[in-house]
Amino acid sequence: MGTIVFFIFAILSIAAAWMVVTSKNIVHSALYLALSFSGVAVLYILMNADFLAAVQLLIYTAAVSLMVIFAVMLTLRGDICESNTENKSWFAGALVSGLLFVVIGLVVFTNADWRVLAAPWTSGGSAEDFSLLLLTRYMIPFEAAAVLLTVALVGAVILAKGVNESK
Amino acid sequence: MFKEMHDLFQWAWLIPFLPFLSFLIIAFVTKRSKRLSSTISILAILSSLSLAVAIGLGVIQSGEKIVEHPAIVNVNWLNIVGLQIDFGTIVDPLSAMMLFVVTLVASMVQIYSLGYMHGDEGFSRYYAYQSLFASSMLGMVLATNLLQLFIFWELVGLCSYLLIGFWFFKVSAREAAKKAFITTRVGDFGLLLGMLFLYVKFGTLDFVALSAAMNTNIQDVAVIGTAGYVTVMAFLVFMGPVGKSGQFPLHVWLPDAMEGPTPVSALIHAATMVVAGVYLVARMFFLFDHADPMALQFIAGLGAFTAIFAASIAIAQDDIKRILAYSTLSQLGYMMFALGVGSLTASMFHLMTHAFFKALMFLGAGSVIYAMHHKQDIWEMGGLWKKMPITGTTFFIGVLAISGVPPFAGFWSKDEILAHALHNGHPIIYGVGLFTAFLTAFYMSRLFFVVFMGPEKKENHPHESPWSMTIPLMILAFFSVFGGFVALPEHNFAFFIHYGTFHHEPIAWGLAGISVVAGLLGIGLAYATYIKKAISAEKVAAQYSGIYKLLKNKYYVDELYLWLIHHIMDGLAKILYWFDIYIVDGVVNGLALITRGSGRVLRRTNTGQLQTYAMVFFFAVVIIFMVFAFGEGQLSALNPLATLGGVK
Amino acid sequence: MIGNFSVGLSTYLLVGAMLFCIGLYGVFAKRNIIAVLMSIELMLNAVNINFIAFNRFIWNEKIGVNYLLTGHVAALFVIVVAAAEVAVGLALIITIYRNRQSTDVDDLNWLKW
Amino acid sequence: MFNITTVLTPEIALAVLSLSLLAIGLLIPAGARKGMMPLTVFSLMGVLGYTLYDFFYGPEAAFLGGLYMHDQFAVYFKILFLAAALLVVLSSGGYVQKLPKHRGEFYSLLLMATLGMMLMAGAGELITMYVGLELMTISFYILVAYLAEDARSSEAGVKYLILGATSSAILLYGISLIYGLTGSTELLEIASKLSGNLTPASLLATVFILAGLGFKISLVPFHLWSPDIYEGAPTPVTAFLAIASKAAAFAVLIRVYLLTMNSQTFSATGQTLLFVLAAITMIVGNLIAIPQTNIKRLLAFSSIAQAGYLMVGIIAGGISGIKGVIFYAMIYVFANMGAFAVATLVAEKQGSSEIKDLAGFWHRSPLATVVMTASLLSLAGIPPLAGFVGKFYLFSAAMDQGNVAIAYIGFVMSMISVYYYLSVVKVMFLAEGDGLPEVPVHGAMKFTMVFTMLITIAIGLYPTPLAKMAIAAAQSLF
Amino acid sequence: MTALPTVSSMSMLLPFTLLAPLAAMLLIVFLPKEETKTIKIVAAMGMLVSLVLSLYAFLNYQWEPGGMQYTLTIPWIPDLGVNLALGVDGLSLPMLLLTNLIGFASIYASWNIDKRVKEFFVLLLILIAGVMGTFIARDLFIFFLFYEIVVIPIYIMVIIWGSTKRVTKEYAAMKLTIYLLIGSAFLLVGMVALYLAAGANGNPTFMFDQLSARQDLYSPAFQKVAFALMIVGFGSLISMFPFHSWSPDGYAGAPTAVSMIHAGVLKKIGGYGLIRLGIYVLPVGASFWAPYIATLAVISVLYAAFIALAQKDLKYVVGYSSVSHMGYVIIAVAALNPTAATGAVGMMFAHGVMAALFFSMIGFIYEKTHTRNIADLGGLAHQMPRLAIGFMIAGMASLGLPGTVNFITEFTIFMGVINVLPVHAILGIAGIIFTAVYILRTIANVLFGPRRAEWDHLTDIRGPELVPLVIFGFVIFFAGIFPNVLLGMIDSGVTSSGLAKVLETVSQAKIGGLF
Repeated sequence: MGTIVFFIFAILSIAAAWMVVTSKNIVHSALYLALSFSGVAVLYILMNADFLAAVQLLIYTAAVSLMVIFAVMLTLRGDICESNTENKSWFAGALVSGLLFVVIGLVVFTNADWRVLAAPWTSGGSAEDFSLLLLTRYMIPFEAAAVLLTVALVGAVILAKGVNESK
Repeated sequence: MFKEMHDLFQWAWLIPFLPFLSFLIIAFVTKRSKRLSSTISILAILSSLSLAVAIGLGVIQSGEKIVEHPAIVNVNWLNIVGLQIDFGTIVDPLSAMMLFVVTLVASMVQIYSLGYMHGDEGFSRYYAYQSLFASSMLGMVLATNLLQLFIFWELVGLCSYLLIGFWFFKVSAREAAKKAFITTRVGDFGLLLGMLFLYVKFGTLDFVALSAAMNTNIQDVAVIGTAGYVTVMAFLVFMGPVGKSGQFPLHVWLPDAMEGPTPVSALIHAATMVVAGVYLVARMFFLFDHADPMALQFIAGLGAFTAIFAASIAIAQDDIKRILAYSTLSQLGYMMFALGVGSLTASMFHLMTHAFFKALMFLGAGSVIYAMHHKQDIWEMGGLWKKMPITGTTFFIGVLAISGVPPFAGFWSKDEILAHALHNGHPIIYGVGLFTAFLTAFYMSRLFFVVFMGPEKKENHPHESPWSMTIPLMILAFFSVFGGFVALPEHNFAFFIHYGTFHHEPIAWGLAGISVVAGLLGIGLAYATYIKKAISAEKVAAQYSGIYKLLKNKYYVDELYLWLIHHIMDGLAKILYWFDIYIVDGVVNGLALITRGSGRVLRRTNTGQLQTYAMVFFFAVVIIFMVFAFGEGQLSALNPLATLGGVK
Repeated sequence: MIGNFSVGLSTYLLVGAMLFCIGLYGVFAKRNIIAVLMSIELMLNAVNINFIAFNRFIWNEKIGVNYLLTGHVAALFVIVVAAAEVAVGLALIITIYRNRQSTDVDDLNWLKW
Repeated sequence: MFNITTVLTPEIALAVLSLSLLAIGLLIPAGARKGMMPLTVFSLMGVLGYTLYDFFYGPEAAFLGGLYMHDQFAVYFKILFLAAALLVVLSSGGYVQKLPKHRGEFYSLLLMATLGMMLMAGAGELITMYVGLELMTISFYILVAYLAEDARSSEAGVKYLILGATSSAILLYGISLIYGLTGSTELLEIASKLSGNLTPASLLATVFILAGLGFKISLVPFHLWSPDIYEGAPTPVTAFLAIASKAAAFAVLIRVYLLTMNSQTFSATGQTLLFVLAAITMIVGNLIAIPQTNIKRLLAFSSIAQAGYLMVGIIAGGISGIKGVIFYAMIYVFANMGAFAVATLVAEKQGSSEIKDLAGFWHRSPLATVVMTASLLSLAGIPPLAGFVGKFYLFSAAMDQGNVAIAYIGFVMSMISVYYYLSVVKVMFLAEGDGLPEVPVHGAMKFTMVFTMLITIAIGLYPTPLAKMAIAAAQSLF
Repeated sequence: MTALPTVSSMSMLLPFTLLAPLAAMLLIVFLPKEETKTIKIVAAMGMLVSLVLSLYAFLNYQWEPGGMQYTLTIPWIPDLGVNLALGVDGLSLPMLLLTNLIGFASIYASWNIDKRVKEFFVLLLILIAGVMGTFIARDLFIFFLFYEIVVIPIYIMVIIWGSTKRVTKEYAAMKLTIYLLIGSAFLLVGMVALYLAAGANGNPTFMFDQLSARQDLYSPAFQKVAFALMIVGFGSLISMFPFHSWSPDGYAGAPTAVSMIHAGVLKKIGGYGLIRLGIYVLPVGASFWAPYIATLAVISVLYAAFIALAQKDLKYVVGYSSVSHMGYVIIAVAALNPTAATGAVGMMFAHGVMAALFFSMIGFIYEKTHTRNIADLGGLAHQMPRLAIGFMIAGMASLGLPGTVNFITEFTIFMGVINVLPVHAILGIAGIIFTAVYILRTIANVLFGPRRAEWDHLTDIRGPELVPLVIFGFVIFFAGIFPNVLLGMIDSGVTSSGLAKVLETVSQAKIGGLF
């Protein structure tokens, strides 16, 4: 059962990702991106990361994709079907990324040194533990992340607002 | 008596010092005042002359003691590890004689110059140079060691350079000065080397010490190496005199040196400086004596060759001063071969007499030139005897002296040289010498007849020179007439100046007769040709035009040298310069170009395309990983690179 | 819970690697900056898969609540950062669009050499 | 036991300061915002003073279970960042004044970036490090593109964002692999777990991390972004980017390298590889700098080369090598800051950063010319300026480890670098700047220039105090 | 160090000597730039103080104990073992004096500068102080520091006040700078290697004498490599073939004062370094490389002399001539014996004085006629007799005329060399002929010959312009006539510094020579 679910969603998210990068239509790409994110969220659930799956859905699938679509709308010119073409050197890009994939794949498969659990743990890892961890052990990055988001907020405003509207 | 004499000799340093002082005073103080400058200079040289005379008399009085033990005063000059040099004065008969000759001629020339150089723009400068020259020359004479001698040797060279180029606005003078310096430099190169080798082997350059060291160590191979070493040093040292005394093949500068003022030619290029080489060989005679006999033979041969070579050129020259210059060369050859045949005495004797009569003739020539308003071609002159009786007479005395007509000075010295040549077993040299004597008489008489006899030229308006010029002529004429008598046994020149053990030799009157005949023949031939016109000089010249041209053009030696300098030396210089700019510097610029060029090429990697950047980035990641994963062995092989140079 | 299945760590990692490389391809090949940005998001997602998979499958000697969820924490921060990046990125894209009237990566070549 | 807040005071102060600057920007009307820069400056001075005190007298501790380090190494780098930030703020007064809008936010973002750097320097754990890095980087994305109306600035921002995000993706991938291999993200634990054999996975992780950090320090071949971004960014931002961001990345690299890479058995190969990379970095950086015509771009390539020099110290390792690196990083701040202050001045007064616009600068602004010359020569390593001593430390450390070749390359390349530095000097001294405006230097800018030059000369003449600090900092790592 | 108490009480002498020009420089910095006269006077005063102090040091130096005197040692960078150690001995004192002589004269040679006067003298004083520092340093680090300090002022001075002839001044300046810096890069590697090797016993040092005392720490292989690096560094500084090509171009491009200082003293740092650092510290390496260096040196001598023959620009003639003359110094260094070493230092002094005089005279010629092309000049002795005298003195010194200091130093060199490297010596001595040729040609073509109307408007050198002529002329002849003042001093340096002992040990195998 889990295997089937895994494969369905794994293939789904990979295929969707593939469509993101191959689609000629930027809007389609954005939608496929949301799809891919959702598929990944399911994989999270498969790996007992329920909370993160929720986060993934909320932030990525919803917020990010939405923002992307907004941006697309704001910047779209000309024919939407040709809005997302490949550049001249796409083949070289394919080669390099393919090469990297081969490398990573080989490493992943040949490596016997992952510290695999004898039996997967099932307890712990609740959102409660998680939040505790964030506020104690990972307090500093957590606070920094807050600042980071502020920065992003301010920055986005500054950049997007630009100069002209201020007058 | 000796003690007092020694006290006198201690003051010998004043002889060069006084003119030097005068040089300094003129150069820094009285330059602007011509009269003051010349007065100071002449006073200085006259004082030196009187001191020299005093010392000369002292030497004669000291007699045997001074011959055996020269009076030497030394002060330390340089004292470092591996090089100890003293400066000092040596008073012995040889130097005393030279002091007298030099100061006398210098005084005469300086007095003479009062008239000759009158009105010249550089009058003070002239006297400054004269003083410096006198000082250097006298310093050289008094030198106690080879380095000191060399230093003054070079300084007289400098003065020669300055005085030849005295009229520096004349291109010919400027070139002649340069030529003189460079040519003598070639000889100095050898002298310097010889000096270094001497010091290396004997640890001293002091004449006395060197001589002693040679006498004791000459057989000791361990100390000085093989006997050939001394010979090599002898040859090297001899190179100096070859340059300085104008021996073939470095004689070329001397005729050109006539571009200087005539009194200068008289002093430097006839009487004193050019004989420095002879003097040096005489001083260093022990070296040549210890060397392989080949060395002395070589000197004799070269001297004889120069004598006849220069004499033959003199026949075909037209310039009054050039004739005298070649004559000087020829006489220097005489002195040199006299040394070569082993007669230090004869050589020095001839040096002295020659100084008198050659200075006389040069000054006479100067007087003529002065009268002729700086014309120098003998064919433009003629019949000057009547207009210039003093000059003519004194000049004639000079001619007779150089031709070896008794009882004039040249007769004694020349005869002694020839006698020694034959006596010491050099018949060929003797023959050459004799023939040269004939040639000398011929061309000197030719000069005299053409200039002073014969018809007057209308365009000339000669007149006798002022007293300042004629008095020195007369004094020198006096010495030219009577200077030879010192060789008479009762004056014992040979006792004072000799090498090795002294044994008195009577004058060989038979041989003397032969040389007198040769001289008279020469005069007679000239008389027949130029006065009686019995032989047409033009016809002879036409008949042997090849030889005439060869002689007239001085055997094309100058041309050869010019060709060598312009084509070989300058050519090489240009090639090397090319090499320097385009190869040596080219490599440097090339490297710079490669550096800049690679910068220019490499900057194209920054295409501005961010996707290219990203691709490069990830490709590099993959490559680095690959290198790590698969190339570990190879990479480690690169490790020696890390310790390149092996400093650590 | 869905638990109890036989899909191994390597499989997850492979999925991650695939997503990563697809995203990378997108970064290399797409002309539209927004698409490039999306591709980057894919890459970050792939990393998150890695983190969570490792968190799920590996063990640490120091078993305890502090060490159980490191991967999750990491993933959470990545998500946060990615979101911030997207926000700034999109704002930037708008700026560049305003300046150049284009979102084509190839046009971003004023600065070079 | 110590109070966590005392240890974190600088960070907290910075966060508070930057947020209050934001708040001030919102609350006070645009016309009345005069005191933002002085406020920033004095606050930074205070923080810097405290940090200096902290360096000498503060406790040394790793807290939160080793997640965050408060050793002298970290504090040393904090001093560096704060000094850099202070100097940038001081020198950017006039420049910011000319910005059409969002002046206060500029300082705020600068401080946030500084905060991120501090986190990086202190991080004893990869997640914290990553967050700090992103905090810094994202602030920089914004700052680089700050001239919203300038297409070049925007272009630089976009380029930086995309390449930076990609590089952090690969860095993250590497971190994830490390996590997978060791089950931890804490450096100390990673070190103990990784000390075994080299496996493909650990290698891959190492290479990925190296690439991610190499991007930040612009190590060749990960350097391609930096000239473009440096050129396009506002000049003060370029300065900060070149100085502090690089130093922060080095701080991380030193920790990571010392604790992970160096402890592995692949150190021989790894060293050779780093060696080659460092050599290439020095060569490429210096060579490409030669034909540059833009001062910022030139300084970008120069700073690439400087990264190569710094790598030499890391390769040499040991206290002496690390000492060399952090010593050099500090003097690099002042030398580069001097140069960038002048570049800022030119950008401010002439709106240009082309070298040819420096023509006749000697007449127009003698002080700036002298400062520029001194700074460039310090970068080139000409005594008696600080750069010479710095290079001496670096290369003597490398040679002590037997890496003589790198010393040859380093010294020769640094002499070649004189070529392009002098080209700038030549333009300033020789060229006639007819028609170009007078460039007076006043106030904070003048202070910055004089101060950086004095420090550069002072350290060059008497490096001992800084060297002692650097040794202490380096020792705290071991 | 056996510095006597009486001597060490004057330990502030050298710092003051060094600081006097710097103080003058600081004063000038605060003078308004219109006050050109004041600036020049201040600069001259500063150098005068320095000159007087160094003269005092020279005369007051105690030959008897010898060794380093007027020493001052302040620990400076403890973690590197660097000491601010100053001091002079018989080797460095003549160079110090030379620096001050030339420095002082160069101020006057630049008296007519009217373009950016203030900057010129500021840079010039820095330059002089830097050069001075190298000679009084007893610590390698300090030595190197001072050496590199001077490179940049020179660059700036050349590009601003230089002249463009065959090559542009920018090119010449850059070439000079980069060439020397790259040479110094190798030197730096060698220096670091030496430092590390000497610090192997855990007690790092840069002091020359201590570096030298730690012979047992340097393996022969190390010595060879390290010395090779010294050759590259110092060899390019002293313009040894084939590293010489910067020098003629550089001198041609540089303003007078820079040419004077560069050819006069800066170049000598190379020779001084080879002796002080090369031979003294790395004798084994030196003896390994000596034959090669000697060969290169002989090539320098002859090659440069020949090239000088083909030159048309006055400064190029002197530029190549200085390459040629430096060849003698290098031969002397390669000969590895005390006599030659004495000669080498003496020659550096002599050549320095000569070259400075030459360049100052050429500077005046160029200043007045605006040309240095030999073919365009001629007969200048008519209009400028005093200048002609200076030119002549320089020329005569250059060709090693006895009576000038150049002769006796050359002679000392030959004396030291001929025993060890006879063939090299003979070839080198042959160089004096060619030197004579090009020097006399130059003199003849520039000074002599017919009067040229176009130079009739020229005025002779006078007033301050005479200072270089007077100073150098005096030194050339005084030291030439009383050489023991100079060479005896150097000799005491060679023996008391331990150099002689070092040389004795390395050269023992070489005694024997040609015959």
